[in-house]
Amino acid sequence: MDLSLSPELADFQEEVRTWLDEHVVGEFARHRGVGFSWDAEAWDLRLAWDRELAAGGWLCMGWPHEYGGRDATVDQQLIFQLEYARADPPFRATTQGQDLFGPTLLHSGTAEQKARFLPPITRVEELWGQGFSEPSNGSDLAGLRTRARRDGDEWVIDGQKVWTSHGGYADWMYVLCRTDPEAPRHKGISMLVVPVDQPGVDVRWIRNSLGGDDFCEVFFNEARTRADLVVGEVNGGWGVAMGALGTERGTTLLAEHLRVQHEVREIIEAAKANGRTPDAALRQDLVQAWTDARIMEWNGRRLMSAIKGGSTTDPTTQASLSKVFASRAHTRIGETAMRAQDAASELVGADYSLNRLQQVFLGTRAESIFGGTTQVQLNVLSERTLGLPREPRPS
Amino acid sequence: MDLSLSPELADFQEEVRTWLDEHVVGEFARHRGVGFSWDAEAWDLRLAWDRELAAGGWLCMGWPHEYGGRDATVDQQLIFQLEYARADPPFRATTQGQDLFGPTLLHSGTAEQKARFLPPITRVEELWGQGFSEPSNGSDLAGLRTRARRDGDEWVIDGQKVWTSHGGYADWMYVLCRTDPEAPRHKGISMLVVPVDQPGVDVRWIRNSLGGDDFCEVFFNEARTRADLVVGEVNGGWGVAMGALGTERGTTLLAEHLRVQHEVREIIEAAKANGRTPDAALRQDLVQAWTDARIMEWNGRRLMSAIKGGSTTDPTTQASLSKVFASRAHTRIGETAMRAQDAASELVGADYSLNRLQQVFLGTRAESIFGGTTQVQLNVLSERTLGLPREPRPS
Amino acid sequence: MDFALNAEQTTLQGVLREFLSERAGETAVRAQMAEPAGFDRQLWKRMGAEQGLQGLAVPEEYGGAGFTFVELGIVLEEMGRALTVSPFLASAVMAPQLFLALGDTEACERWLPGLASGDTVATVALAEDSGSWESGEVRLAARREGEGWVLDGHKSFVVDGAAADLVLVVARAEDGIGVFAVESSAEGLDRTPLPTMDQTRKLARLTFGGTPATRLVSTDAAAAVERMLDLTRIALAADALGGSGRVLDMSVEYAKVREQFGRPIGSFQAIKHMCANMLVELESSRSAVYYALWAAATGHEDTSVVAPMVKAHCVDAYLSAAGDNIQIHGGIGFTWEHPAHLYLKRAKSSQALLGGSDLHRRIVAERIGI
Amino acid sequence: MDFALNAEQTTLQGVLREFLSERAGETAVRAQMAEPAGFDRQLWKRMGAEQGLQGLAVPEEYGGAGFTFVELGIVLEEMGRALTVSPFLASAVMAPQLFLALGDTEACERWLPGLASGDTVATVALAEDSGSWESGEVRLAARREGEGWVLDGHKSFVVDGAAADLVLVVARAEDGIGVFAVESSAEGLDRTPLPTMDQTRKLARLTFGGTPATRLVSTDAAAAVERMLDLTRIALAADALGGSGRVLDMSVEYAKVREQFGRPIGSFQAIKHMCANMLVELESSRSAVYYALWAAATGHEDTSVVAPMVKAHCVDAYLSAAGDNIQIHGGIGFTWEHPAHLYLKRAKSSQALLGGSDLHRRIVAERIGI
Repeated sequence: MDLSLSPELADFQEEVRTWLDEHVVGEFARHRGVGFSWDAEAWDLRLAWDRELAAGGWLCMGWPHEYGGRDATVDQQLIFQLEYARADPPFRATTQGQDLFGPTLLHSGTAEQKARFLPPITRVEELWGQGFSEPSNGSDLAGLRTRARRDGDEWVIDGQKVWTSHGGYADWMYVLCRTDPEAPRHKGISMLVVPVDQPGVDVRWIRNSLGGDDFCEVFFNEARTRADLVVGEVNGGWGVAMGALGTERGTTLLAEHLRVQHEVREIIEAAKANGRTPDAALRQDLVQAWTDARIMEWNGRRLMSAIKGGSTTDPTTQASLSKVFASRAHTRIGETAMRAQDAASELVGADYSLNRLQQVFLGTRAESIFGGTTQVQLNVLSERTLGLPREPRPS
Repeated sequence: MDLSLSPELADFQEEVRTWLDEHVVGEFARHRGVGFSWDAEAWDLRLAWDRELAAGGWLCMGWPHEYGGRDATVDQQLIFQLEYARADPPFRATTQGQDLFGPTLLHSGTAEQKARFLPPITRVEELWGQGFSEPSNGSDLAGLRTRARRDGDEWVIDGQKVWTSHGGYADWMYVLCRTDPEAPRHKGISMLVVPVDQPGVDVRWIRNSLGGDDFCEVFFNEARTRADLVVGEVNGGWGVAMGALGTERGTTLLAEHLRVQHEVREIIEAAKANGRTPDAALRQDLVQAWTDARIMEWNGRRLMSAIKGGSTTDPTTQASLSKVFASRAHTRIGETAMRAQDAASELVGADYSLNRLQQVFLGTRAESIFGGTTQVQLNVLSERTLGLPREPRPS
Repeated sequence: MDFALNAEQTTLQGVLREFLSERAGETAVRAQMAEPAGFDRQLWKRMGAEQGLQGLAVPEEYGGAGFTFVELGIVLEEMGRALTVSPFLASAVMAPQLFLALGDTEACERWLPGLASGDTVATVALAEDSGSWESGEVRLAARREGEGWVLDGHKSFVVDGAAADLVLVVARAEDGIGVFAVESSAEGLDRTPLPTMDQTRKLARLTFGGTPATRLVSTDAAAAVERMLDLTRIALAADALGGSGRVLDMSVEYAKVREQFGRPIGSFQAIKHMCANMLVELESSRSAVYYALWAAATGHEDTSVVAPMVKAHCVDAYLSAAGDNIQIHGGIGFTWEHPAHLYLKRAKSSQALLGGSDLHRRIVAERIGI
Repeated sequence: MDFALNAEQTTLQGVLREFLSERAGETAVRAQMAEPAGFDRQLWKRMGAEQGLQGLAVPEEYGGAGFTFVELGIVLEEMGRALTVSPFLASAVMAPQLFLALGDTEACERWLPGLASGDTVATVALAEDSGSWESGEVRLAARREGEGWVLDGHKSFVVDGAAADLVLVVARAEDGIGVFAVESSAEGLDRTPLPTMDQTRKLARLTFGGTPATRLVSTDAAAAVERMLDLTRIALAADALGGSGRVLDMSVEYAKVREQFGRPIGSFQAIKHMCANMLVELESSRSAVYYALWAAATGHEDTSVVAPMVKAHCVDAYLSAAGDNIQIHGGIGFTWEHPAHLYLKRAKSSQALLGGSDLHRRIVAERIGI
């Protein structure tokens, strides 16, 4: 148990801090903290910010140099996230490629695929969307129905995906398709890389309960992609996808969870502005919010240690329980955020524009659903980590 | 929706109030509110109080005159409970016979059985214990293993029961036994009436976590009872028992739940005595406790209306949800009770004697377990009331 | 002695549920949402003409039907269920109950018949920019001018304040708190609809600049305002009860048909228990609301304790149920097109209206002498 | 940079778990429970002689092993797991940390070696009958008499106060708060063990009548007391972490073997999710406690915020887990013979000790400037 920095890490911290000080300026400084995983607010600015980060070499830090990364250690990534959270720039826009597809490809892709797709991700030149969930299967991913069949040198894809974050901006999608309808549920699935700009792909925005656009549904109607654009083995897509949803999400979770400390500060400011801080009941909740936000940070730092291999907890378990704790705590924080604003919590701007605290109240409802519902996470924790018996299969 | 009293009921209320004023005196007045379902505190005094009530004709009020009741209406029973709660005498000792076995026998017993067993219950001359749960089956009552076989004019019983409230005081037990080991789980069970004072019955007290005696385990080793002491049909005991656990518990629940208002008042007094009422966080919890106690009363009054048939809610559902609400709320109240006492909450008397608020804190842990765990209640509510699908049977 | 609706009340409930589902279904609700002062005037007229709802609890001598607060609560429960966008809370609860509590018979004779028929839409303006609903915090000033009174200042968070024809303004006069009737056409009255997160309940900000007003006669205006607030609290609890009932129904319906892992999600204990817990809370709220309605209807001394108690308890339970409903629906429950979020927002706005639940529990604490 | 125990610390944890399960299992715990001042002197000696636990975090110059608060936390976690009945919290955390915080090197030289070896059992007496642990509330009076000091008044809720050989008494002198060392044999000192609901943590009431005492030198005794309290808060959180871990293990073990309805109860989602939620809270508490231990070990400025924060959070989580454990066990969990209630009571006494969780959150609020 030692959180102190080696001299090398302290230097690195200084480097990050200096860069952020110099670059979180102008419009970027005026949009501190804007955006979150579940919204597309200020998209163009966030995209510009991502390109600024790319120019500084701060995206995909852990990737090999050859693909545009800097072979950063886990500790360096952690420090970057901590400093990033401290500076509170706009929320990154292009996390899909950087945090989800990229690591999957690094792990399971061919050399050609890596060379083709990774550098444009690090340079924010090509954007990605995920095609996993379908209307008929949310938590039960393996029940997917979208099908792909071979036609000469190409795959032909038919079906529908949904809950594709920022799908309307994607150039490419990584799509789980059933490629062997005869195989058992988990065995006939492949992960295909599909270009979006083609007649067979139709992307439509879904308006969320905040009144904003974030998620999309994507219709594949004889959509086509090259035969070699399979990530991993044909019919081996399930394992590839589980990797994508698994241990790689350390920094993504950390970025989201560290952001919450700013929200809590903002809640406290709102309570002060409303003269509500003498209210002892609200004070208790404000402290609970601050406690929750700190625990999110500490859980996240433990996850990074687990990813390094320096912990007895396995990273998958740690990621899962961090997520359950955080989504529950964040929902509580959202309610406290509204109470801190008192009567004014009801007032919105023109065109249903919400302030950040209202966004937290509504947006957190998605966090216990997307990326695996809390119920599914609790099943996994109870069975895999605690070793409790599986539920009996229906007879 | 009309809670006002008819002139007849108002007269009855006056009668009850006068009687209680005249009889809750002396030792009884000095032991207001003593005892609860889960303890045997001040047993002799409570037994004496039960006999006082019997002499006044206030026990088993709803039973027919011929068995010692007064054919009271549901409304009269409700009024009696409300007045009883207001006067806060010691908690009745002999509820097993009055509230559980008696109503079961009234419903399912033979004329001879009723004539033999009901009057001694109303006169507090014979005490009863329940033999339902077993060490291997708690919530899953139908899994019981205690067996009874016919031997001439008698049943011979072997097995073990547990969680028999006040079993050490019982003269008789009503025992669920497997009388047809070949039949399906629910079909080979009979309810036998067994005298306790015989060599084949061994009753041992179980010390509870409050340090007191309440529950017993009962060992049957070739215990014997007469062949005709079966309540309901042979092998029909399951239905008889479900009746006992079902709608008859209206007044029992009500008596327990109304008592809570006194506890909350005591908590508020404790908080005042400790100078803790200016603490806004505790004030919130005190109000929550008061709210919970009032809702327990209102739920209970609705249950009485449901028993009368005057409600669209069926009484079984209402009883079940009243119990779930109350056990959860009462547990919360127990925690508030400790906080209201602050540091002194830790201090107990000689021989581990606990004050009433400490008893509530510890004792409420039993309320979500006994009489059907909260989990089992929620299953029943979700399946029978809401119509959600049953869980798949193990394949 | 019955702790349940009687046959007549159950019939009223059934008729209303049918009326609202036919005349004010989700499409109608959404049509009124976008407009910050919108409400369905057609529906409002039908409520009056076909159902006589606005005058249900107004005494017969003032043109109403003379039913009790219990019947009014039944209407509010059904409107909460249907998320009805209408000035019913303001014009059929707040304003008439304030008239009645003040006891100014002349004013009652003049205005209540219009409110009872639905021809006049009225509201009460109490809170100001601070958001406080305590009459002690009122700053808007009333002063005599000639024979009458004029008002100067502002009001905010006025329920249906932009749509009302008549506003009962709580103002501070030289001799203390008074209630003043201002018609919407009055000089110097400016009304701005406030866009709200819950688009089914409309709020407005009103400014008064030398606005002429009629003072309502009363021996204790502050007490009358508090009585009106208590009844409004119970009304909001009834609205919350209706909403809670609807989200449980939505959850159960969806859990029965939505399949994951080869079985309806409603067969998983996690979902079953979530629904059963919603039922436990719903029915406990129902017990509380029905008791409070009866207490209000009979003028029971308990009313002033029970009113803030049930408001806090039932809106909190509603908020929790509305959140669980989204969780049970999964992704679809997070979309704008699905009604789940509308209930979450209505629950939240009910919690904020008249002050949050902490405040309401503080009021209970004072009233029970803690 | 590692947010996890290192290999040495993990080894210590393993060794301790084995030592305590061999030397201080449930039978040993129960043997000490009935006696209000009871503790296992044999075990205490073994802790010192075999494991050197009492001096683990005492600097080497004062006869200790010079490890950090992290190692101390590991010991506390294991003792919380095992419900160890011993004056460890008082004598190996509170008293030595108060000596160190005061910085009276002469006193450290005189007393710390005895505490480090376990030969002396010490405690800190701060709260009085009011139950407050704020040094501002201290009334016990210290006055000069000749060359020395004498104390008059009382202390209560003194952890292991009846067993201690040395009591560090926080008292009010003419010039403010001071800390005074009193030996158990001192004249005019009277000690009454207080029977407690949690019988694994002993409390006592002490009265002082002209009792001679040695004043410890310090520039700011109140600040030193607060530092000692912060470290004790973290220690209690570590104890709670250990207890939470044990109740989860008990629940999981039982849920795997107990069958109802023809299947292990651990295969029901209600029980599975209850256990998984306990795991989520346990590991989140672990993150918090480990961070706090590290902050305390390194003298991080965060310590004073984190200490009351983790105390409140972790004991609340412990209480909740201990309750769930009883629920999972059903009837057997409600019996005296089963250890489940011992954990519930230890959680409750941890919550009450040093002041409840509301108070601790109030302290956090002040320290983060709310």
